[in-house]
Amino acid sequence: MSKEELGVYLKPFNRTGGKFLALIAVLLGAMALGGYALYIQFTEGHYVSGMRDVGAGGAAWGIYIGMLVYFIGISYAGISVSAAVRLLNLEKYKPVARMGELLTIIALLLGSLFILFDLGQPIRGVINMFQFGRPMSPLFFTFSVIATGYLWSTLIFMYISGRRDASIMKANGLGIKPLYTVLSGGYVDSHKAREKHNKVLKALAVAILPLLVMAHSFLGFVFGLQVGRPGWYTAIQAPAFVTLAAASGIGALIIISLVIRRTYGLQQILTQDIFRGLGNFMGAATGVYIYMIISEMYVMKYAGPSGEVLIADSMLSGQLAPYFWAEILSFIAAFLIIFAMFARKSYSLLGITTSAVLVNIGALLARNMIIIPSQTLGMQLPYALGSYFPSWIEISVVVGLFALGVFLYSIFTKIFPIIEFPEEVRGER
Amino acid sequence: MGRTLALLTLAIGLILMAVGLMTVAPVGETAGPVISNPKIPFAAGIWVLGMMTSLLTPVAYVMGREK
Amino acid sequence: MVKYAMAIDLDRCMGCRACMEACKIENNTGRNIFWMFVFKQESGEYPNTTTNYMPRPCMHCDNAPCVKVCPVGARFKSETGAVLTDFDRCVGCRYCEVSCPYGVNYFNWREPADNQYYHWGKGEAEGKYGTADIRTLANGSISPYRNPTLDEPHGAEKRTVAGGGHYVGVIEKCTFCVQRTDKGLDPACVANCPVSVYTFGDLDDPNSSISKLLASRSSFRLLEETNTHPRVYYLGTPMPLEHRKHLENISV
Amino acid sequence: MAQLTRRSFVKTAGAVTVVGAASLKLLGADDLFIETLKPVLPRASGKPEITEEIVHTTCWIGKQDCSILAHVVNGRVVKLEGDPDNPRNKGRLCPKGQAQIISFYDPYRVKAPLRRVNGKGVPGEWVETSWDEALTLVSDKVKEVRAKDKRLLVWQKGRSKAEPFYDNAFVPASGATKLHHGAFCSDAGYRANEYTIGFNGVLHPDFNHCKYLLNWGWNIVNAGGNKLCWITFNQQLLDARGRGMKVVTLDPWKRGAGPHTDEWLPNKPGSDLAFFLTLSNVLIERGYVDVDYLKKYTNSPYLIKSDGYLLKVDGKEQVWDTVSSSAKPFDAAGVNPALEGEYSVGNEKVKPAFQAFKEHIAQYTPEWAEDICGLPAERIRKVGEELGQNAMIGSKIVLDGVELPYRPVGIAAYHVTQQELGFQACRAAIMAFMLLGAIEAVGGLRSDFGRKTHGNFKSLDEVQIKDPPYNIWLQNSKYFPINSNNSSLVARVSQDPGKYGVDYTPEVLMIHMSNPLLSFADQKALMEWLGKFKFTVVIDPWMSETADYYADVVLPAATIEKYEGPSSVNDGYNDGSVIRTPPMRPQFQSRADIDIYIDLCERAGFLYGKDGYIDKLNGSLGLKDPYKMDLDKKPDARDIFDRWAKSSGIGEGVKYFENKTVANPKKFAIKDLYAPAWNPPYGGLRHRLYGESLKRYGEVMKEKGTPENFRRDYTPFPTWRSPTMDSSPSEYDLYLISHKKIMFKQSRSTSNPLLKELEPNQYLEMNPKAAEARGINDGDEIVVESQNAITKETRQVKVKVQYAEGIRPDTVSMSHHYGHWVNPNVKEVGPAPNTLFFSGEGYVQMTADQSFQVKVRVTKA
Repeated sequence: MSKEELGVYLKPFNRTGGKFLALIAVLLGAMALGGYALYIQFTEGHYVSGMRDVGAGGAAWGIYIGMLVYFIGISYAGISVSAAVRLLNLEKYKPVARMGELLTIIALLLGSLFILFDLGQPIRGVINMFQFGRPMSPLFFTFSVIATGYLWSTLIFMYISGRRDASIMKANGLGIKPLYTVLSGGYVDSHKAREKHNKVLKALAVAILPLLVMAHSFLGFVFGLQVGRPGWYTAIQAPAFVTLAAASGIGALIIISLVIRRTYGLQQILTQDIFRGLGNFMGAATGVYIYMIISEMYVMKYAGPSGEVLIADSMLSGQLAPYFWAEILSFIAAFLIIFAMFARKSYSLLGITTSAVLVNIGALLARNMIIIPSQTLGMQLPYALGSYFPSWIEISVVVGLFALGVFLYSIFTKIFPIIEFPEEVRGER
Repeated sequence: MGRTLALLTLAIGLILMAVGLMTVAPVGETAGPVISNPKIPFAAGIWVLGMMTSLLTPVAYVMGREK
Repeated sequence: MVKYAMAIDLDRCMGCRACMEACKIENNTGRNIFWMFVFKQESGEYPNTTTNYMPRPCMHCDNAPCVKVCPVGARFKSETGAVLTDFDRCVGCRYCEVSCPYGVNYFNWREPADNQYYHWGKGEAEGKYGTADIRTLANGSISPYRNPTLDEPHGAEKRTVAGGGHYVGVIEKCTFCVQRTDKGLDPACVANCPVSVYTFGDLDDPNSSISKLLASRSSFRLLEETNTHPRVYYLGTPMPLEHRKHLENISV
Repeated sequence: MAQLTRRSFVKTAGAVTVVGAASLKLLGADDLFIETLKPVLPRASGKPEITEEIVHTTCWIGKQDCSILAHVVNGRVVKLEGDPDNPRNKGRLCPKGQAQIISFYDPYRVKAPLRRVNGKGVPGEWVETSWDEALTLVSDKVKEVRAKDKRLLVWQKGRSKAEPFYDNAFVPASGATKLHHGAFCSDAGYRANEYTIGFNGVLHPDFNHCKYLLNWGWNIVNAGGNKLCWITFNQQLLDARGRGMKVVTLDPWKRGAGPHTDEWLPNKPGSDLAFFLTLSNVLIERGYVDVDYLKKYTNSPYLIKSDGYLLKVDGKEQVWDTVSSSAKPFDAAGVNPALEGEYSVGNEKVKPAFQAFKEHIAQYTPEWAEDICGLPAERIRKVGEELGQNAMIGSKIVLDGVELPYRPVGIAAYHVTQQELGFQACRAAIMAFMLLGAIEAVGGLRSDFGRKTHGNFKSLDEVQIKDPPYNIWLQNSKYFPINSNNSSLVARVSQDPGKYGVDYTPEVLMIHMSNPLLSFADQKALMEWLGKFKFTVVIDPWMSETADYYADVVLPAATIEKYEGPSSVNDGYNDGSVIRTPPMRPQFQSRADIDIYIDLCERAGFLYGKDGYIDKLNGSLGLKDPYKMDLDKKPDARDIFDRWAKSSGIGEGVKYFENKTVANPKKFAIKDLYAPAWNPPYGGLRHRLYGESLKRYGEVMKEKGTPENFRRDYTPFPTWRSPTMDSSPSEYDLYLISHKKIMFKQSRSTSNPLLKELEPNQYLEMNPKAAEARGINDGDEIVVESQNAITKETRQVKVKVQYAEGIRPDTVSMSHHYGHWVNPNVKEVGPAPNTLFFSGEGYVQMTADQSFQVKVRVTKA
């Protein structure tokens, strides 16, 4: 199968212009900044961060945990799309499947790194987690189910679905040959092999879907089970986490695929129809999440114990009002844009992207609004009220890890086809 | 051949998971002295290893010599 | 089986905070770390105001959220019922700190020697007002009043849990002075309280002072609705918990 | 980074082996092997070899010397715990007692004798000198000035604990003029108690039997009594309340008394005299008068002539005998003296002192006092009523077979005397309790622990006011016949010595453990005064602010690690003595104060021989013959205490105190405990309801031309006038008072980082409504300006506001533990209120004490 037939699918490979190198340079710079901040944090301890003891007017879980929850949230996109493609035979979304899987892997990787950098004793943390792990702690499941189970299964999913493309690439002598021999692993393209793969992937998707739901709800349970923290202890945490994960996950996928579509000119493959579907799903999920926020806030404000009322007041009209209203308004705006387009049956890419961006901004704020105020204001004993703001160290570590994610993503697009080769593209020699 | 290899990996995986879960520190009433130690060290590690092995079954199945 | 518990008589407390200092010296805790903390609150409006004081040790709960959430079992309930932290196993995830309704956990945000009251290790003020070698003052132990006997491991499992052992990146909290109760002494706060606010003892022994006290006077526990079953009982007039106005607040 | 990598290397290496270990486990390796592979943090390897020891000593940071068991491990003090044998602290310690442990290891201590190399009035630059050089420098100056004129040598007393060694031996031996440390104490209260009932102390209740306590201020909860520092009264208060004692607190700010008072009377600052006078008015009006006590043990029946002087027949005061209806000497047998009515003896119209008091007090009705005190009239009347009822006048009680008057009403009024009208306010308070017959009665008013009367009862009655020139603290002067020699006043006088008839200026100043700049009122005047001295030596473990600005030589004293004492364990009911013994050798190059003084006296030439330091010491310590020190052999501190112990009946000598605590412990017998049971009762004194000598002094001062505001308060009965501060312009609409905190004692506790952490910042405590009326929010930085009603001088500080609901809207308060600048722990946390207070006319009492009250205005910064 000649290069011309592959043609459009190989566009990412031959567009390694100056702009790409500039991007890589910027990303490396940001990662260096993050690395330097991490070096200081390791040598001088977390004192350099803005975190302080709960009760002494600070928050012990800061922006690192907020970003951890956000990243594990957006990892929702990968599996849900691939599962949709495999299980529901929605071939329409096949082109974005691999992008989703890659997003999941990188997001989970970043999430695990955020936990690691938040630990006071990171090296001991890794060892003791394996050695003395206790299932009674919700963190155990965050660690074993998400960081290993979910990440590992997505890797396998991607490996199996990528074997065929690797063999085609090898056959055509493109890119890095030894990499593809490993990745194809003796794959011989034939109808029977393709059937076998599809069957296996369908089975794996069925296995992974519960993992998906379990992972995000366990993350919710990390907070939802804590009777000690007003504002956390609600049954809605787990479902809310899954919903926001869906909304922000798909939103992130939309953003990434649109960026790839524009930079690599893959307009014919990534048709507007795909984005319409994703957009609708995201809009629906956002709508449900708005409903959940309202119900939680209503319950807190109406009859919550003093800690919760304090948080609700601070969020609605107090010190945290700007963050909370920015969050809720961006969700509502995103939902309205999608709903308007849905009602008028005319979708614009610009509309979908803006609402995807708004959802993610809202998600970033929402995660922190759940975690931090409950520690600084949600005291059940009469401590003085506290405040928390990330120090430059924390912000540069976050920026550094963001850059790492984008860096891995862009490198991957250079070494492996980002869009699965369709059936018609034959793999035989 | 692929089928047997897959079933073998799945079996090993599930056994490891079972061993891990049985020897990990128990979930239980915290009133008495909570036995916070696993019966054997690295029980959690074994549980994770088990989960990863069982997730390898599809690869084993696919990698098995196509008939 | 010993079942340690503590009773605090709020009608006797004068907010002198001697218990906080006794605890701090006994366990060599650093700046802004108060294993024992005393709330001093004023409520009401002029001229009918009320002033309340309330000591707050760790509650050593029987259904402890911190024991449940610790991912590595560093926080555990010892045989005497005291909830202790194993400094060798804690990974510093601070989940216990955020899960505790009473806010009794303190994290070593930085090297404990840097968080002490003077930088003895760095020879602070070595040349000021006459020269002297501050670094080897008290043969280099930081703080110089650190009691080396606190390093002995505790209990059957030989775990390092006593005060004095502070490490960067590890959580710490009141241990009911496990190193003292092991020797049959009262915790430092109980032994030192100038006006005997505290009663400490074994609830399993019916004629211990605490069993008799709790049998004779009505007591309450903090945040009972969280179902943590604390081991610390309060007697006398309770402090209004919602109020946030500190008489003298300790800045971080 | 290196340290971390070494640790991480240990762990990663550990990790690899550990994973391997798990598999080993499966292959049956035993647990111990796995145990050794567990990643363990680096810690002292092996079991540290431990030597433990308990040293008996006494607390040094407070003023009541609680007994301490110092836990010493490997030669290092690691914990201080209370010693159960001392009745004052009963095995417990206050926060200061615990936190003073850091003083052993405080790098900011003066580590070696220092000599100043720069000018004064600015932070000092120092050169380290040897002890020999420093002592020679100081002793030469002392020798030189003693040769010229002993009056030029001044010794400023601080919290130096061992009076037999310093006040009663060094001062007489050196001939120095001693200045009192009346920083927060209440010298005026001492003078009022001595003058009125002959006890050297200040008012506190008999806790064991008191049922109703009128508590002034929050000292009862937060600051202890005259001879006590903190713990003792709190323990006794709680036991008393346990027995049902009711507490009524009189204080503009509710502060710490909060949960320990049943009623709170927020009175206006400076109005205490009016309140106490009104109490007497109510008691007399309701007939709550112990006639029997007044007749027998006070000068109430003494007859007063129309000119206000007592009727005397050949030197003996007369009373009107109702049996023979004629004037008789007060101590004639079988006389039943009249308390009321008017009589004439010869052509003299006379009336008993009580009658004059009744007429004098009639004007002070609760309605009159309502707006002066800022309290509703019926609440004041209710207190008077309750006092009268609870006093159970006439009731008796038998304790240990001794029948005693039973008046279970007490008063705690320690610092009430630190205001312009303090002396008279304290007298008025005592007089109210004299009406109830509660003086030294069971459950009643008590003043001193010493269980004996004081010579000042007589000497304060016979002050010979002389003409100038006077000494620097105006002793027996026409300005202050009753005088407490306080440094603030000395500073004020030094600004214009001529005006006060002082004809010399002292040259050498020795400051022992005191920080006048921060502790006394009127910092500005103190700075000028300290600047005038040619040579100043400070003996202190820390560089105090006073030393930093004005010391020529600083000699480092040890803190707790020295021999010092003897101090008493008297808690009002028990007695005995203790000594401070060193748990460690003096830190850095510091030395025990006693050793410093011995060396100084030796080099200055007044250690040996007659009237030398050793001679005076033999007397002040009461050493009996076989143990008296011979006058020409240089003693050492431990040896002196050994002699003292043996001559006060402790066979083992000082060794006793090194492994036990209290020597000669005894519980006061009931007949010694209560003055009515003495023989003669009350030591034979007639308590002075009528202060004739005060009137006499007033008139002598008038003849000698003393300005009116020095003498207008010298009246036989306490007479109300509005304090001078009230005449400040109306825009100064707030009263500023200062308050103490439990955690701090004086400068040496304020710079203690453990204590400073508990109360890090200075605040102006202000009522929220008063603040909002001035547009001020909680936590705002504001400017506080005080104004001197007489000199019109104004002073300003910047401070943060803290809302306090429990304070009068017209009153604000600042704690006086701030404003230091030497120790880094205390820099920039807020000003000292003493910079706002004034000394001198209008702000000093008739007893040369000081007042911590001034009118201020508050504006946003």
